[in-house]
Amino acid sequence: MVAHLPVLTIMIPLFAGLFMPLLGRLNRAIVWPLAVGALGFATFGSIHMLVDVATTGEAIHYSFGGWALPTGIGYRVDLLNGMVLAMIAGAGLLTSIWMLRPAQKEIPDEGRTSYYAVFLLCCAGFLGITITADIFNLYVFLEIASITSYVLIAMGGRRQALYAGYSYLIVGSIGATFILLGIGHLYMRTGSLGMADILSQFQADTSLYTLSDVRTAFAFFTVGLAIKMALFPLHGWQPSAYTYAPSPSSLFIASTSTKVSAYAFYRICFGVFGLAFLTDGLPEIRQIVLVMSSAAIVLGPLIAIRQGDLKRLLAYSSVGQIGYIMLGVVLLNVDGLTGGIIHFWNHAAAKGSLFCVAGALVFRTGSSRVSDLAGMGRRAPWTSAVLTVAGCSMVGVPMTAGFLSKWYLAAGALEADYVFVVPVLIASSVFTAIYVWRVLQLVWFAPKDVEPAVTSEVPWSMRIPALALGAACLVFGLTPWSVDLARSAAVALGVGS
Amino acid sequence: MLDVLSHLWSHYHYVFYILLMLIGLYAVLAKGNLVKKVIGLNVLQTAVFLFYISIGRKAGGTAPVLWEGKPETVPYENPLPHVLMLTAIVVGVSITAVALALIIRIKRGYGTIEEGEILALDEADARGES
Amino acid sequence: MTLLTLLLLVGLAVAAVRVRDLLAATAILGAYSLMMAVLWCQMNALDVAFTEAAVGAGISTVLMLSALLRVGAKEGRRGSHILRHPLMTMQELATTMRRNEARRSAWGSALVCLLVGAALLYGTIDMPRVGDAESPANTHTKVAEHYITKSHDEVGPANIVTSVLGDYRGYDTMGETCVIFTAALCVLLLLRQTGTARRRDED
Amino acid sequence: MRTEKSPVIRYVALRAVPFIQLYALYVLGHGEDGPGGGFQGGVIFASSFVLMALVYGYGTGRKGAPEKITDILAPAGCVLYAGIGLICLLMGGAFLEYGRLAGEGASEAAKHSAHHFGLIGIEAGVMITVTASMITLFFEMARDAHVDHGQDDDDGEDDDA
Amino acid sequence: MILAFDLLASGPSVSIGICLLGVLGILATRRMPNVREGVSLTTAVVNFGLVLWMYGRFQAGETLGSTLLEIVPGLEIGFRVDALGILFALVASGLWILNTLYSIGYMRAHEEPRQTRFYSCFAIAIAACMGAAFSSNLFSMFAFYELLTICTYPLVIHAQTDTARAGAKRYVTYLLGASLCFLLPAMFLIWQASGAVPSLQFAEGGLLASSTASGFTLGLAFLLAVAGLAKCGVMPLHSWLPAAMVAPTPVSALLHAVAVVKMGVFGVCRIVFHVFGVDLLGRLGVADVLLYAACFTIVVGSLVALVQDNLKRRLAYSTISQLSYILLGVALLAPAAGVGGVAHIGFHAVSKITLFFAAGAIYVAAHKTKVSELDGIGRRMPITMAAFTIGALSMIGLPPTAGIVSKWWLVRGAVEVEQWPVLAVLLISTLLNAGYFLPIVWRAFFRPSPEGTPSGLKEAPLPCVIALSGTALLTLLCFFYPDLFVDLAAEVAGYEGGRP
Repeated sequence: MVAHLPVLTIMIPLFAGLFMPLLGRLNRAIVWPLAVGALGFATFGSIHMLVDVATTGEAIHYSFGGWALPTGIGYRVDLLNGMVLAMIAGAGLLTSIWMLRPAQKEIPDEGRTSYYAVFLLCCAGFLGITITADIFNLYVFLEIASITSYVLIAMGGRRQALYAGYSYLIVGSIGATFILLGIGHLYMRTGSLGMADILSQFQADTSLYTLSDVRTAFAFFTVGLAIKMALFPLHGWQPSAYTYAPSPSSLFIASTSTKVSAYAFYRICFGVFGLAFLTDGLPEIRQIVLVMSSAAIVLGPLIAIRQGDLKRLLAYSSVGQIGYIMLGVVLLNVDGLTGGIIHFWNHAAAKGSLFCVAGALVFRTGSSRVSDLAGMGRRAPWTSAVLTVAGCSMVGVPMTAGFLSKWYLAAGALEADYVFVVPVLIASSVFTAIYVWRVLQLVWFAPKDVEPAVTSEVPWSMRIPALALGAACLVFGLTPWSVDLARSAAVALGVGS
Repeated sequence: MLDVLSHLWSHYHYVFYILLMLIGLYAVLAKGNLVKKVIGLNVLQTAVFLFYISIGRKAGGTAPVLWEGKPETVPYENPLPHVLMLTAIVVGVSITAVALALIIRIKRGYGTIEEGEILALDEADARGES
Repeated sequence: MTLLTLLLLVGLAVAAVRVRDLLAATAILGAYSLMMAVLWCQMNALDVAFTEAAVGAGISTVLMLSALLRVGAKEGRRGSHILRHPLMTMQELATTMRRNEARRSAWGSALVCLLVGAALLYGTIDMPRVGDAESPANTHTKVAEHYITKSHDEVGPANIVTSVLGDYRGYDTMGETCVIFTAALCVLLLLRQTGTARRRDED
Repeated sequence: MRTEKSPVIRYVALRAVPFIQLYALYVLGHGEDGPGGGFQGGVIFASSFVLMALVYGYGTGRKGAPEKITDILAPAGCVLYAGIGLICLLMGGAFLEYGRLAGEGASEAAKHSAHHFGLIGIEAGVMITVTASMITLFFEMARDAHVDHGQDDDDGEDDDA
Repeated sequence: MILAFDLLASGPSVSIGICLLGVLGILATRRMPNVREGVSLTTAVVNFGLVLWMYGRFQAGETLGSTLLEIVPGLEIGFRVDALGILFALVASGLWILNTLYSIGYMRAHEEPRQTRFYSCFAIAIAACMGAAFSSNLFSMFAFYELLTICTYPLVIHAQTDTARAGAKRYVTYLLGASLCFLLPAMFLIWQASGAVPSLQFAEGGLLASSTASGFTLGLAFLLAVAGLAKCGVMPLHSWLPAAMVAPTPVSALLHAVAVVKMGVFGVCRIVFHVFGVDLLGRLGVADVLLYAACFTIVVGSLVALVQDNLKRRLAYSTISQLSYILLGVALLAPAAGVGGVAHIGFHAVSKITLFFAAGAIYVAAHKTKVSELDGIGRRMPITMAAFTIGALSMIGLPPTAGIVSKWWLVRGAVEVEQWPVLAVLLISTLLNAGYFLPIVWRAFFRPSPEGTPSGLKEAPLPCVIALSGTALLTLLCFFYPDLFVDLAAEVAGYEGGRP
């Protein structure tokens, strides 16, 4: 069965999502264990594949229906997407454990089974985008993930959630249409939809890079994915979406969704167009993405400082963080890419923990105002500790995960002679430190007369995933293996050192 | 000038798909009514279908159904874009359905489906809270 | 002949976007889809035509009409805010809204459309002509050629589209089926609710 | 939807429904040899219920396709599709490798018919899901439309005032 | 045998571990104040014992230390015992014992709230000091440097009043801001410049001694690093120090006279001696910038201290000024001056802690915080004021106290490299020091008490008195037996000439 792990990792959550409306009708109690079990399997499968790829050094291939690519559709797991798969499945598993109680509170009874089903389909969608080796298949799973995301967001208790979901739907559909256009242009030029096949055509004849349709294709991929990943200045949909979504949705979507699109961009750059396109074919695109991501890195945290709502604050901070990942691509050297790739995990861990805390706040107080955090340290020490660790990771305090990302990005920037990136990173750390410190001071050193709004610790089902994510921030910051993986992944992408 | 015109003429399918696409995109971006945006989205998506189908055309080709004879002798159209667009049509109608459901809920929640009024209500809410 | 259909399509699209009565706009959109189906027939894409007629002109229109019955069919004169400046605060937003918002959003949108259009037109420069049997898309031996020449032996059906849809790219079709199921599930989740959720909305 | 339809329409619609459904099945089966298939068939099948609802009212239409059944059928179609893929996998092949349905080492002819069988199976899955989903979509959209519509009229008056 | 071997390799880690164990002990016994304070004191004594043992081993020529954790190649948490480190560790761990004693008296007399948090943060702070002292590379030092800032924040904000919050805000803004904006990029530049295989390991003669990076990069890195080490209190990045005086006096005493600020100057010494190396800095010429800043700070800090009426603030500005002696000694790049600078880490610590202890004792016993209120206090608190006088003499640099020893070495170094302006600065500052310390002594002993003050002795609680007498005694001892510090300093500065 190990040979079928690629497809099973996607199909088990998908199947669980399909069966859930049927089984949930019989017995509602089965819904949560089913979700946890399915995502547990996906986590196991993706980690198994990642270990496999890391030890053998060879990518895993899988083709559907027995048709060789590009005639049929196939999957391909290498180090890069193995890491992203593990991130999605892990975040999905922890979210599914975490959501037991918040879902009872925030999702109406009659819709909860369907909510779980939609959540599982969303996980399957993200996993499918990541693992596929066929660009049109990527689009299909992108749409599964998108449609479910829209609704996961719109399920928030307030009416603003509906409008946030709708805005995301409209903007996201424009993005998806642009991606579809990009796929069309590529298909017209190469006659193929298999990523590896397209790449080999480009590599065999680099004069293709000068063709107008190839360039247009890349431009539309870039803009479409930039919308989906909320890259500045196309992030307009994101703050409201994160703010008004129910806590389980915002936890899962914040820790995975934008990064999946960022991964897709990595894949388009390295697995479809090829490295040479960025260096020789259309170097201008590098500058544009560089400027966009630098702007995101500085402005995201800067706007976050002013926010009074914790979820909105975190959303703006995500705008900045996605900039780090995109910065990794355009630096085009091993150090920079290592920083970008490692940030998939580091940011998922940090942002996941922070949204666990935001969810705990909503769970206890019913709203996510920053001011309600006052005095939480005394009443909910575990949650506050997670907030502290994850906050430090966001700032990039040494020995936390965030530090390593920034360190490698800075090293890559110097190597690529983009010296100005270093002050950009510093400025962003400073802005991040300001809002993190503001929050932490409220949590731990609130004035004595303030009565804490969070009166007690959250249940264990919510505490364990939060602690696991918080611990991940430390583990990734203290152990070399995650960096080693990312470095091998970066080397495998074929950039010069 | 003549070059440009002749280019546009020879690629007129593409010119039309771009035109349709821009009409749709304009509606999505500029119209404040939520249903109108969905209509725009539909036009936008169908325009892309036109692009795909145009890619697979063969001059003098026939439908890709093996009625006419052996594929070696008959110029059958490229079937792949057709397949892709069948999928895209389904995706399109799915998005339309979800969008409409959201609009119905928005109407129920806000009492309006005009973007400006919704934002004004949100703003009033935000002021009420602070 | 195709050109005529295309011209008609553009006319219908403009009309669908411009008409203020949403019921009429929906009807026009239905006609537009039907005309699209005609176009697909002219372009030998029979399956697509069939689907477009059933979905675009059929189900889609019906869904829109039934939704319109619930949300009202008049379009207001306010403009859109989708292109609002990312850094703009809510308050600034409110002032811009009062000032000529419709015109402002129209100009902004037109600008974006022009940019997109220019990029797409640029993309056509090196494109093969429509109908070029020698274009890469039509001659790839492992993809298009393979489907046309081998599908009958390898899969069976006379309709190559069915072979590709169900077999070569069967996994996509499974995804597509899941998409439509997902949409149904999502709509259920959003619309089928008892009193509690409804009351929450109407607060 | 509130006004009574003319008797002619009612008569024709009622008689048309079985034919529409039959045609839908034909489209499904015809997919192998010509345009058509599960998706188109499903949409057409669903439209027969839509027609019923339009002519005879929401309740009557829904009676033909009760919530309970469509709710089960919608995922069931997907499960059928993916299940066929999974069976291929259990038979030792790749996911959706229909040839394997004939068993390992089967003759070319057996494989051919296995392909045929697999295609029919998945088309049926698609049709089931599409039919049930389309019916669900329509009936959820159209559910108590008159209630909301009434509320809409009130809003209109507010605007005028 | 095996145990001894293990302890040799992991002595520094054990030292940190002891402090952290102490934290756990303090937390576990939070409901029993006596036991809690006993744990605190025991931890301090055990830790000091361990540091002494390591000093012995180090003197015997053994290498102590190991790499604890390698995050990625080049970035590691590792320890190594060397002269500079053991000097700093001896000062911090030794004074921690006396300080704990003093805290017990002070905190009890004041009935302060949140004492458990106080003691545990204190222990973490010492752990951070130990970690920084024994760090074998810049990255570990940076990590412990940051840890110190973070764990002293609760101590500064201890009272949680508005003033305390404002002071703490300034404290954290300056320290974290400087290290994020300057120190981190500096570390990064050093890493990049260190060669083909990037490293941050401290090395005798300088990690960057053989670097091929451009002079501009290296100079920039040096200036950023010095600016980033804002704990050293050099102007214009000094204003956190007076702001942090809102903390309880034991905090001001140990942390803001000894551990925190010394961590800053210790960092500068590390940068100068073991990252850049004296030779490289001599070639680059950027050390002059540090020299000028130090001279400026010495004079201006003293001038500002002159006009402060609040005793703790006056001491704070005195600290700012005195720290720059150390920087000056290091920046002169002359071995003899280096000895003076490095040795001043220890000498200034014992004297300044005495002064702060005395100030706190006055506050506890007489509730006086202003210089102008101290008339005649010497007659009521003779022991305290005697200790204060010894501390003040040391600050000015008069025998028989520690201060004169380091000042003598500084003068010697300045003469050696013929920096006459520096000599002038030293002279002026001595006069200024006398100008703001001697009036206090004079007031205390020779001015009559204001009317209405009860007569008779009223000293601070016994633990406080013991502590401050102990530090005063140390100040005197350092004059008669300066070799402990001077030898270590000579090793750090590479001084091979004769001794006085």
